[in-house]
Amino acid sequence: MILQPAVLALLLIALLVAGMGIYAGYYGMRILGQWDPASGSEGQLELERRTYLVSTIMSYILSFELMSLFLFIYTADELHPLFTGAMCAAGTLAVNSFGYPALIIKVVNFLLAGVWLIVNYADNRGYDYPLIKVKYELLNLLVPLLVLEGVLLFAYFAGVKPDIITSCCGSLFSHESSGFSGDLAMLPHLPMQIAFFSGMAVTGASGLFFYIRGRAGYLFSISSTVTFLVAVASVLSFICLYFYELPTHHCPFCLLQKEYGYIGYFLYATLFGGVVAGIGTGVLMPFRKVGSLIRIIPAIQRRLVLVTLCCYLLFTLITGWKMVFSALTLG
Amino acid sequence: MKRAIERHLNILEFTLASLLRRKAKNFSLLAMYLMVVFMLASLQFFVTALKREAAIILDDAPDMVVQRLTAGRQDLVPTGHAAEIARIRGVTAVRPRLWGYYYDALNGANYTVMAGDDTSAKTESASIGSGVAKARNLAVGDLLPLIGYDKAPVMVEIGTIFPSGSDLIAADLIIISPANFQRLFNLPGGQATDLAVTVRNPKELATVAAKIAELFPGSRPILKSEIQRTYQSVFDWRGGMTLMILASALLSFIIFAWDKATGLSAEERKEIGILKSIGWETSDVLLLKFWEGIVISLTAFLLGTILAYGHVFFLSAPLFVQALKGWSVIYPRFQLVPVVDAYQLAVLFFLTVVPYTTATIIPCWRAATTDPDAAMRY
Amino acid sequence: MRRSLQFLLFTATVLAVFLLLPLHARHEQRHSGGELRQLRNLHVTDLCLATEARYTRHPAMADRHAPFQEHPLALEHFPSGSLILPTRLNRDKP
Amino acid sequence: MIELSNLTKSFNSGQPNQFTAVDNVTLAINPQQITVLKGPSGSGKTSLLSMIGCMARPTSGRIFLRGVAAALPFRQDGADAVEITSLPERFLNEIRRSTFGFIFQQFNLVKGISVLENVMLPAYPTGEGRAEFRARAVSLLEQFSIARLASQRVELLSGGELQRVAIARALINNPSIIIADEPTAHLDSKLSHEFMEIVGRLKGEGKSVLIASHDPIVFDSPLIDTLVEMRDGAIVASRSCR
Repeated sequence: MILQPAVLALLLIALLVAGMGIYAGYYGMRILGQWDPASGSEGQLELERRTYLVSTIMSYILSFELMSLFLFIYTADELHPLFTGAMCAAGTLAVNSFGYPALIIKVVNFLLAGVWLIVNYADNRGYDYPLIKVKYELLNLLVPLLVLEGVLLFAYFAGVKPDIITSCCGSLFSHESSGFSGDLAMLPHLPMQIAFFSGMAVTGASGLFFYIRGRAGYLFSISSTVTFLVAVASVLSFICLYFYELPTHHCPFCLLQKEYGYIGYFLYATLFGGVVAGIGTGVLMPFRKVGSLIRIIPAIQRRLVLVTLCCYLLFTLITGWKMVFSALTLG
Repeated sequence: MKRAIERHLNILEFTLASLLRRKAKNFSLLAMYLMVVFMLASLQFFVTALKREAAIILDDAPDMVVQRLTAGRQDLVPTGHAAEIARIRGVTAVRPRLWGYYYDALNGANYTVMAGDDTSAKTESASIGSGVAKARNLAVGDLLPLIGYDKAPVMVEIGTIFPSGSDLIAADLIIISPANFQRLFNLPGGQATDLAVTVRNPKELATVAAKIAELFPGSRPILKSEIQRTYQSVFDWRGGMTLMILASALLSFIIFAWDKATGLSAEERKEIGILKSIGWETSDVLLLKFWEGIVISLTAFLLGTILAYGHVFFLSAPLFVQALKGWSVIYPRFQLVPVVDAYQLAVLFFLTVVPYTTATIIPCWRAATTDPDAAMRY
Repeated sequence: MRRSLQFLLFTATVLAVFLLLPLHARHEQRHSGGELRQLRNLHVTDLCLATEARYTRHPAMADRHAPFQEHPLALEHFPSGSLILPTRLNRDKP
Repeated sequence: MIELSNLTKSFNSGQPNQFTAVDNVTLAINPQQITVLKGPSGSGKTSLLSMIGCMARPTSGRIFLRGVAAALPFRQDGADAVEITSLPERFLNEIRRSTFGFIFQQFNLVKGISVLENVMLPAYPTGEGRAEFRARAVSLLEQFSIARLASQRVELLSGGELQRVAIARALINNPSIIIADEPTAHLDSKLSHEFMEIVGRLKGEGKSVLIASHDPIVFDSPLIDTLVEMRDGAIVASRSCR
């Protein structure tokens, strides 16, 4: 265990988020069980008030998750001198087997919290609480994940001891290494580039189609999600190479360092923002015909699509610009 | 968009008005918050700056220092060892060092006395740190009488006084010639305090250290990396403890904040009732409370950090002086070079603002869900 | 001016000062260290943080027993001794 | 036009101290008229007003608002009436803010801030530009000839001034219905008459006014159009005064 202020801060946030999650989840269960919009009883009024609390808590959780996600990566980056062999966050996270799961679940929780808030926003615009069940079932899904995140984070930091010999990003994300991350880095450049750009193109086309015609929302949502995954794999496989201008350095974290102008924060922010809005569009699809939302959801969806398109466009532009002007040329 | 901004500005307007109306309560809250942030930030700034200073200074430290231990105590090293160590492969130079402590009975100060290796200087001449100069009120050219082992005075003439900017190295130093060092302490012949070893390739340090330990079983080699690490964790011992104490201060502050937020006065409760009755919605009141939290915590955080910066780097951390100084008579002036980065500030933010915000969510919600018709029932 | 705008202006000013801190720090770092550099040839092993006890004046040179040598029965009792971590060499580890 | 049908409000339902404040009330309130609810304290007037004013939800029964629906961003199946009893709080609020202005027995002004700010307070969360509603507030103060008090704190005002500030505040969002709960309870006769005069003026401007009172100055006033008598949560008599 390393008693560093940053580690303390991260653990504190994890604790608070899990605590708030459980609290919100408890009332979510009560709302699911006792909800009766037709009744004007005091119990129902009380529950309706609780929905304000739950949505306030969730928006705090979302912002805490976002901030602590970056703090987590940055801290991992900061800690690397303590470990022999680690050269950036990649090595620090590999110190024990909880590092990467904690990171992944942090990302997942952030995405889910974002989607929840989108659904919540739509629900609040309808006068008869149309999505209340969906919303709180989603919350029940999210709460165990929030708790799991806290547990993983504790397990990770508890198991971190200085002077452990670990692998650095060079060996973790290299062609020689086996394992999932190595496999991702090993993906051949050209097919990945094709996959990446065609994914972006399909998302863009379906997004525009949806924006104009209001149809094929599922297609757009799925393609934006798939494109997100492809984009993450592409960062590992070829995008980062252009930023590092090294043909073998596949680390997704070094992008966040000062040497590269903190460009990573911007890249990942566009990617996360885009995919949250993209998934949100799809999640709202089944409720387009709900009476009180018939005019509201399409408007929200159009805005979400616009967010996704802008975010992905920025990401593609930066990537493309770097690919054209980088000193590195891949064969 | 414009409407949303107007709404925020209008509600912020009312927030400020209502905060100012309860000056005593809110300023005491702000002051406590400010104190907590200030202490945490000062400690962070102080320790990080010290670590950086140490890293720079210790870059010039000897590659390795070899001591001799007798019965667990540091003992004098025969200078003969130096020649043998110099023969180890990879060692480029071995320099016996002479240094020790001198207790000044006049003012109760401890000085560190070192034998200089500058042979060109006069034997009577000495260089002293600014702390010594201040403690004894000395100027260049003055004579400083030191009492030798046999009570015979050893007079040295002040040749140089190190500038106060070098206090972190030299505040209590007195550098005199080896001959004077001998007159002062009467070391047995052919002995040194320890040996400073220079090694050609830093990677061989560990091997060389192992060889020395094997060659002279009583010896204790200290590597430069170990010295550096000592200083990287210089305050970890109680620094962690202090953080814990401050954390408990933070905790009690949060309980205080929770209490303030929960224990709405009757007047405040009535006020929120009025707002709700004239058409404010729960989310409007939540926004009001959100802005209240922002105003308090942002002001406290920003001001606290800025004050801490001034305290540590412009005023040389007067609040930490008592803790660090202890019974020292000579105390260096901590003219620390500032070290602050975004990461440090972000961590501070997380440690102070996030818990406060979380602690106020539920009380705020409770206040915001006052019945709108409560105002009609007085 | 509206009070809310006044507050935002105040916060923006304080924020600007706050953001200047890292810049000021970097500037200071670039223009400092001259006086320390003059003393490089002393090859010091320790920082002069506290002068009351030899194991806190030279923590890197002191061994783990040093605090107890001041007096056979004394637990370390110098105030600075409670702040500064005793040295731990690699080989001292169990 | 407000229609109440079988409206019931009970508190602590299911517990031994259950208490029904409004019991099965059916009533129609005409637009652009002055309607007075008369009855002793505890007769359910205030509860009824708070349900009509979208402050509280009835335990059972329904309330329809006609003629306001067009102004709202949502509508139920194209009808011009809005059934407000099942709406969530945030929608009730929107209706309340745009449709109703309230005058309370205690005036309920916020202490420590100026008269002008008090008048503007209901407009804060609407997102309207400050300059716009400020101008409206100033003209309201002028209309009630208290413009000179604009920057004064409300603690320093006399009863009559307080009352006029409260009326100005009720009018800031340009509501079509004014609801007043025992407005004259803390006023002397002269001020009470003055109040009724103002109410008459409001009616002349096309506003509907709904007053709950047991003050003869109010319910015997020649200005009122309808008098509804309540006792124990139920309506005992309702007659037109024209």
